Amino acid sequence: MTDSIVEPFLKGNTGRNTRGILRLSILCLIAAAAIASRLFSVILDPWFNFRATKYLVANGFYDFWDWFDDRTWHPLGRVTGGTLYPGLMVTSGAIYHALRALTIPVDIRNICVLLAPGFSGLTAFATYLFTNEMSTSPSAGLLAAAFMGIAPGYISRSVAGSYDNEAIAIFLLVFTFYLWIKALKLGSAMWGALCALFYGYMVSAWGGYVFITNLIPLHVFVLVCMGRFSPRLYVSYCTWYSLGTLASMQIPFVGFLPIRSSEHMSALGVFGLLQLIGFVEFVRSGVPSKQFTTLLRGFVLAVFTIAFGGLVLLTVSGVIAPWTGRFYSLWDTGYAKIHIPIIASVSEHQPTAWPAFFFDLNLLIWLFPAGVYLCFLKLADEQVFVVVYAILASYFSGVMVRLMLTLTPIVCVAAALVLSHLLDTYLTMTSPDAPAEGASDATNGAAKKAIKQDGLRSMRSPLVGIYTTFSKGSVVSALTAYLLLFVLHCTWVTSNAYSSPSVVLASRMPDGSQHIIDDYREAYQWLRQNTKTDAKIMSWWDYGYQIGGMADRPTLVDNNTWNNTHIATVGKAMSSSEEVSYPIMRQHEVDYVLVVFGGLLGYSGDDINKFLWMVRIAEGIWPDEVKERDFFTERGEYRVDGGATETMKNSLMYKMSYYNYHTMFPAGQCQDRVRGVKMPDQGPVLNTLDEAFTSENWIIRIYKVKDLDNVGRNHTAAASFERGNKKKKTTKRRGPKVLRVE
Amino acid sequence: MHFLRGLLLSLLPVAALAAKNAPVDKFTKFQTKQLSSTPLKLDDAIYAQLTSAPRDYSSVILLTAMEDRFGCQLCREFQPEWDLLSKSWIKGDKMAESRLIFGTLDFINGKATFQSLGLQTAPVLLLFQPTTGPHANPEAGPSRFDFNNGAQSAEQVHRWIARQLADRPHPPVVRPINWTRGIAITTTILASITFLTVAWPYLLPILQNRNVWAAISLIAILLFTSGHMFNHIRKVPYVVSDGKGGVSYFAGGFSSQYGLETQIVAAMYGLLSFATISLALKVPRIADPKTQQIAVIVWGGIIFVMYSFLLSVFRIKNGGYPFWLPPFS
Amino acid sequence: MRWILSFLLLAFLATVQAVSSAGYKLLVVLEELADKSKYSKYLGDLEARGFSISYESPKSDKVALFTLGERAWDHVLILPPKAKGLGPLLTPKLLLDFINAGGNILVALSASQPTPSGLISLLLELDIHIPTDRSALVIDHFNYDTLSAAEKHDVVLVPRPDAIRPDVKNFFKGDGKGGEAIAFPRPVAQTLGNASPLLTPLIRAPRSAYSYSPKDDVDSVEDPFAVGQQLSLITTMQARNSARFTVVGSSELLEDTWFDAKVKRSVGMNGAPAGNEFKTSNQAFAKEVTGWTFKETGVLKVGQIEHHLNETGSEIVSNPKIYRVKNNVSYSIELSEYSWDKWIPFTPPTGDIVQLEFSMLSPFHRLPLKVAETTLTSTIYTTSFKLPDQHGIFNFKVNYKRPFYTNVEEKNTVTVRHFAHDEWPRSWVITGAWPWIAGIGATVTGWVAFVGLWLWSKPVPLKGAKGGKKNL
Amino acid sequence: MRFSSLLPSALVLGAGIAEAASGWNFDEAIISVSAKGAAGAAGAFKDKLSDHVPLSKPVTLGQTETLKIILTATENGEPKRPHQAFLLLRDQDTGLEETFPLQTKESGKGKVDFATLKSQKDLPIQLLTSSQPLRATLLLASFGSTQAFANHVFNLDIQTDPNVAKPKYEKPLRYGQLGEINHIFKADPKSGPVIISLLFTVAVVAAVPILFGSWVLLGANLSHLPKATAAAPVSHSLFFSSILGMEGIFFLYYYNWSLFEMLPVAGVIGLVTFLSGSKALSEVQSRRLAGER
Repeated sequence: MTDSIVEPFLKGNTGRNTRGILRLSILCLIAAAAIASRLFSVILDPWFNFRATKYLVANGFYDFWDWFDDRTWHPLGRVTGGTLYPGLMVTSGAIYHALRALTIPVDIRNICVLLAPGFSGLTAFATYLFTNEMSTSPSAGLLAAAFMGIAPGYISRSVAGSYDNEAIAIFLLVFTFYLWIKALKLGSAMWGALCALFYGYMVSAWGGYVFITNLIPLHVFVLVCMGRFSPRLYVSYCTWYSLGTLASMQIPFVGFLPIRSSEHMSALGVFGLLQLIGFVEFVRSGVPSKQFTTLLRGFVLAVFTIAFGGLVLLTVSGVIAPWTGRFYSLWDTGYAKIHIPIIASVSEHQPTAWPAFFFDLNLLIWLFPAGVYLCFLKLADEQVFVVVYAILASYFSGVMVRLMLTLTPIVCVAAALVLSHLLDTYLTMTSPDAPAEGASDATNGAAKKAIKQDGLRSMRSPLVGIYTTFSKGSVVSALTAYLLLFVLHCTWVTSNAYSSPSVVLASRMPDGSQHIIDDYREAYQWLRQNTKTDAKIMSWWDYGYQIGGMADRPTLVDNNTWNNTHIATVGKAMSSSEEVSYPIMRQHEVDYVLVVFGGLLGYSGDDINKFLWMVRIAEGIWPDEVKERDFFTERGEYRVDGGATETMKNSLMYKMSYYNYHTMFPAGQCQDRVRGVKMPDQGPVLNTLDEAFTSENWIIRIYKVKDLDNVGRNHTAAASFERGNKKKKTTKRRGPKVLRVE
Repeated sequence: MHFLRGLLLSLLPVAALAAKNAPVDKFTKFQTKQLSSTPLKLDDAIYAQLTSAPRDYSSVILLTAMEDRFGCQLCREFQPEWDLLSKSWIKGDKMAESRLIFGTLDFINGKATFQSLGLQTAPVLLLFQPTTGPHANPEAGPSRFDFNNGAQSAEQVHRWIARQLADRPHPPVVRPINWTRGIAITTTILASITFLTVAWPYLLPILQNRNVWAAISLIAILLFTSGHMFNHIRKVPYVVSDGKGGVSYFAGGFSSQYGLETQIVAAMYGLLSFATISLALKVPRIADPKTQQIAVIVWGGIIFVMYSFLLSVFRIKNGGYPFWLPPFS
Repeated sequence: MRWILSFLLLAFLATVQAVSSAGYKLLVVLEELADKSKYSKYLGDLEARGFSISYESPKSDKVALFTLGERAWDHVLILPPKAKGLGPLLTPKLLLDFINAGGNILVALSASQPTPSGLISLLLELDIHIPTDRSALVIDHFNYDTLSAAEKHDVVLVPRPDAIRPDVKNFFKGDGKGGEAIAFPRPVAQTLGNASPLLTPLIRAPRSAYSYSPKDDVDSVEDPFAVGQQLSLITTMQARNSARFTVVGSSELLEDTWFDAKVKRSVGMNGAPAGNEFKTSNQAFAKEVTGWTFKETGVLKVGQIEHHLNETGSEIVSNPKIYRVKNNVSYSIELSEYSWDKWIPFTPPTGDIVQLEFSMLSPFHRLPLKVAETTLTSTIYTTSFKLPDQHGIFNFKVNYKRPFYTNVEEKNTVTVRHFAHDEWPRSWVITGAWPWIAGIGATVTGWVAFVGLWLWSKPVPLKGAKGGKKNL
Repeated sequence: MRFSSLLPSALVLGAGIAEAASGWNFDEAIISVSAKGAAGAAGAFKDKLSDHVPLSKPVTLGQTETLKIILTATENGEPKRPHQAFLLLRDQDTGLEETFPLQTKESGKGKVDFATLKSQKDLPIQLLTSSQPLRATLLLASFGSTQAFANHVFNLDIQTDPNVAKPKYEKPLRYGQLGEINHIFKADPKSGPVIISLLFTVAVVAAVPILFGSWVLLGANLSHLPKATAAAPVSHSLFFSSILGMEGIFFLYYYNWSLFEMLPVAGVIGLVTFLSGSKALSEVQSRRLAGER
């Protein structure tokens, strides 16, 4: 009976509709799951984007465009409108106004919080479309969408409240690629234009657009090398490049980079190459003659080499900007550490160890190569794309942790391909019946000949199918088990690793209960309530956005590290002695200094551990005044205890971190739990700063910068008088004496 | 600065001497000398004369010990850079607007100076600012360039000197074009081109062979995804011996690894994906049901075991990771 | 800004009774009230000028400088006590706190009564040094009073002081006729460190004077504490918060006996013959010194500060928060000076000017402020200039610090933003852009024409490239 | 104030002579300059001080030399020991003055020698850096009514050794007027000569007729216009006009429209273009399929 009921739904037209509906509902479920799995905890971060969005919503688009932010990078200020990727803010602003237009009263904050999960649903959908372009099997797309929806590698940057460019960028990345494949397949200018449009959107949203800018030309180049030039290729690429470049140049921050900087030169070069080849093809179509074509080849080669040489010449002569450091450091991996410490100092710019890969994409990581291999079966243009993408992305993600983000989509796609292929093979009711020997031989032989030589080795023999139900059952059940395990893994990772915002630390008590350490917000609240609204806060740049956002106070430097010198100035102030740093702080009108100190709690991400970066960055600007060498002992150790170097002990950062720290311990037991060393019983002495606030677990320490002494003494003298020891009568002054002059 | 005092004391008589019997400008004398040969070879006397006040010029002096018996590796490494620097500076500053004298004092000729400066190590690079004239800053003693992180390139030293001698011309360091290298490169390029043209018909099938490309790309992917770049950048050790004689294959800690470890992981990945490929592609093409059955079981088993082993390895790296598969738990 | 308010308040008080701009509560610390009579004229003058004086002995507990953490007195006058200490309520720390809280102190030293150690360490903190031997005193064999000190030469006659620098206002030259002298009976020498700009010697000893201690240098002075003009007889210190602190070398200077004593100058150093008898101008001088110390003179007040955009065709908005790069702006500040009992327009002494700095990290502009208009009680200084071509957070800063004048340090922060996207010259104005604009025009026309052809062109029989090139 | 007593002390001579007999005075004063170590060796300077005329040429004091004065002070003629016996050195540029008390020794027979040993290192820095010779005044005075003696006796010329670094002395901070600063503006960007841009403009504009000409040469024409309009009048006219309109919108956007004025209009026009265009182009295609192109 059941058959008779189900029957009509699975046949003919209705059947297609049913499948369509099923697919749609599955997709919706996947999107829902993707969104739901990102709602573990909600804390808005980074705050700057939220601030910018609020400004956009409050003052409108054009004011945002020309926004000059005088609450950061004091006293330089920041031309924010021209130095950020507006895509994120504009998107949420648009959504906000749309909802308002639909008379749905909504707070911009909620939009910002929920933007990333929402877009993750879209990403799943885009992945579905992309994968469908790759394989004929309908299940591949759904699987890929499911993977993309819950893969921790992507969740890490798109949990609710993580309001960063990546939140929308990944969707745009995948969707642009989908459109590119579409355009390439159809050779249609319209799809190419759409691709360019979304490429423009991507450019407006994330600096990672350079990945697309280089991947697509690379793909085209590989295709050309494989001798796959075709009008489709020509049309789609030229449309994409011309329109896309124009679109990208509309973003003030990008401006003329697409024609001036080396990152974009590959795209330009391939564009020129295509023109050449197009021309050659056209001529050949006109005049078919063997010699002529060879001649043309030579001509093409010549022109190509000349153009390339010209490009190089321009680069050397500086008309075309050389690689920007960030990009260059991807190739020469040692480069950043020497030349641009700022970039090297960022934690997410570190290389990736293998556990990170496994952590972020559990079993996908080993399904991934299989999927890529599968692409070699029928090496059509789009499969070539997958291969190129896979290799490039795995390289990048190996070099930089944050680029794991660009790897995740292709991994999901590849894994889905192979998995769907497996399921299609093992999940069919029909089994082939055991063949008779001779026949099989004959067929095999015939098949062997039929298959041409350059096919994959695994494809030599003809497809037969799976005979026994047992093997089907075993394989399928095993796969299901793995998939379930994968789901468990994703949930666990998401709930444990990626849902703990940076400002709130969770620690386990001895009894296993979770203990929330909320020092950051405590300190920012203190700043908000106890300092005047224009009090300038000096801290290392990692905390700039948070101070600007949560405490709403002007900062000297922040996470947008556009001005190396200014950061180096802060680094110098932190790493020099009080006598040097006090004038710097006065000059920059600093009112409070904020340091992060993990010594009491064993919180390893504190400023003393980051200190060497400050020193290096400062040394890059003032090699004579700050020397990294001086912070290492004779035996080359970086010590903070009694054996620390004098420079270290006199540096402002050291003093601020350990000021009064010894008072927390009984004599002789003062120790630093991060560095795991015993501290001297006599703490450092601060003359130019007053301790203003220290958070519950001593993670945040805030100091107030003293004013000049009212009666004109230097701070050392004033402080010692405050401590109650009288000044010595100046007996016989030594050296040549000095007369008082007016 | 004690060595400065020593210097001054050791110089006073010479200074007086120089002051008396040097009506002709010291600088022009040295300048003409160094135009012919730079850097100047110094001995105690010339050194003293060169560095005696009043100076209306600045001088950079390398105190070195080139003889083998001193075994000063650094000196020998730095010497060519030093010569290059001084030559290109002098060549670039014919008019001597920077008024800079380059000198080299070898320990053989300059024992007294070394003692008076109380120098134990070589090389030492001293820069003497002028005591008179437009750029005079008398109270600053000779500033000293530290070699504490290895031999320096001519450019680095040039940068240092340029910092010291502000608002004076700094002729850049020009390295002579390395002809031999260029020739070598061109020859290799030509050779490779000819080789290609000759071997093209044989290479072409290899280039067009999918299996080769597939293999290459898979290897690349496995390398990268098993954290090879991390090893490359962080220069991690290949294996580390645990306390008791043996070697520990897996580094404890989430963000640290050994060379061998990554290779093991890569092998596991490779095996897993190979098994998957076989399941997906090979097995359905096996005509004989029995062999197919066995193949399915074998490959499926391999995947299962390998995966569980992978999980267990991961549990080593990341304590508190709850999931595992039998048999490795 | 808050102290301006308080000034306004005090100005109001001033209208009630002619008194110092910094309040009228004066504490006089002296050992026993009997001594009061010695200073009756001096104190009388003070009372006449509207100070409400309360006399306390350092021992008494009513001498406390702070009550409930608030400053209890506006001014303190410390006359030399007989005891060696000033007691627990006048420790150097408290006195310093009093100065930091804005109170003014006048200390009178005396060679006959040893200076208490508390005071000495306070002076040391301020980098003022006095002889280690408490009984040391200044004598001068060339400028002594032949009537009272014919033998001991320990009454030094000093003319009215000149300005310490030509560009510094001199509040102590009396009517300026000259020819008067101030008698310093047995003064205690002070020397000043060279570093602090807050210290100023109000009056210095003559070239030939020197400080000797009667105990040690009996027959000949070997190593005097200080000599000549390096030793100052009256020293002033004006703190950064404009609190004033004055050390008068000789307390007897303030006594009635010396207010109307007759003196006769000895033969001067340059052989100037001994003058004839005349009256000391101690009383007038004491008034000037005390008046300055207690902020009756040399007090500056900032009235209204105003800056606005100075472009043609822009409506004037006062004190905007933000300007644009290269805007023309004008700035004006209103200054008044307090002189004894009223606010008068402030004009800097000849050779001195008020300057405006426009600074970020370092001054980009430092411009002289010119007098725009003068009201009854104030002068309005103004200037207008073009903002630098550097965006950032800038300060209009008037930092007028001069000896004997209270500090004026006014900082008004404004933001200077970059050019907005629509504030640049339009492209057709830029001649270099014409070819590109023309290029756009050409492309557009070409495109339109091409569309027309594409739609409506009839193919011509010859084998044209066009058909081949554009098949859909 | 510094100069106040500079000028009168020129009169000292007269006064000095006047008071020479009575009051404080000195006789047989010997001033000598000798290098350290080689005392009284060659180059040592020796002279006799007069009580009313200063030495004609300044006494020079070298880096390592010491100055020595020996004299006998007299009160009203007979030797006596005064209470104040100072040597004043005045920097004539700044009027700064430093005083050196003379050490007095009691020697036998009631006569008193004064001696002072002075080398450059007891001089304050400000005096060392003086440009003119220092003006030395001798003071002899004591209690009582006896007339004191003060007279300009010689000038002291300080010679610093070029080999040894001059002592550095930076003026301490004193409040006062500061130098004026005027910001120097960056030069505005300039476009090249007008002629060249005009030239290129003309060249670019000239490209259009050339293009048209070449088209015409290749046989471009509009002779299908009637046919097309007959086939699909509305779509053709709409399509073409909408394209024109789009260009017009672009121009307005370039001229003075804002993005939000431009977008909706462009959207509408774009829609029209799309719809009519699909019609019109399919008509064109039909013609081509009909072999008419």
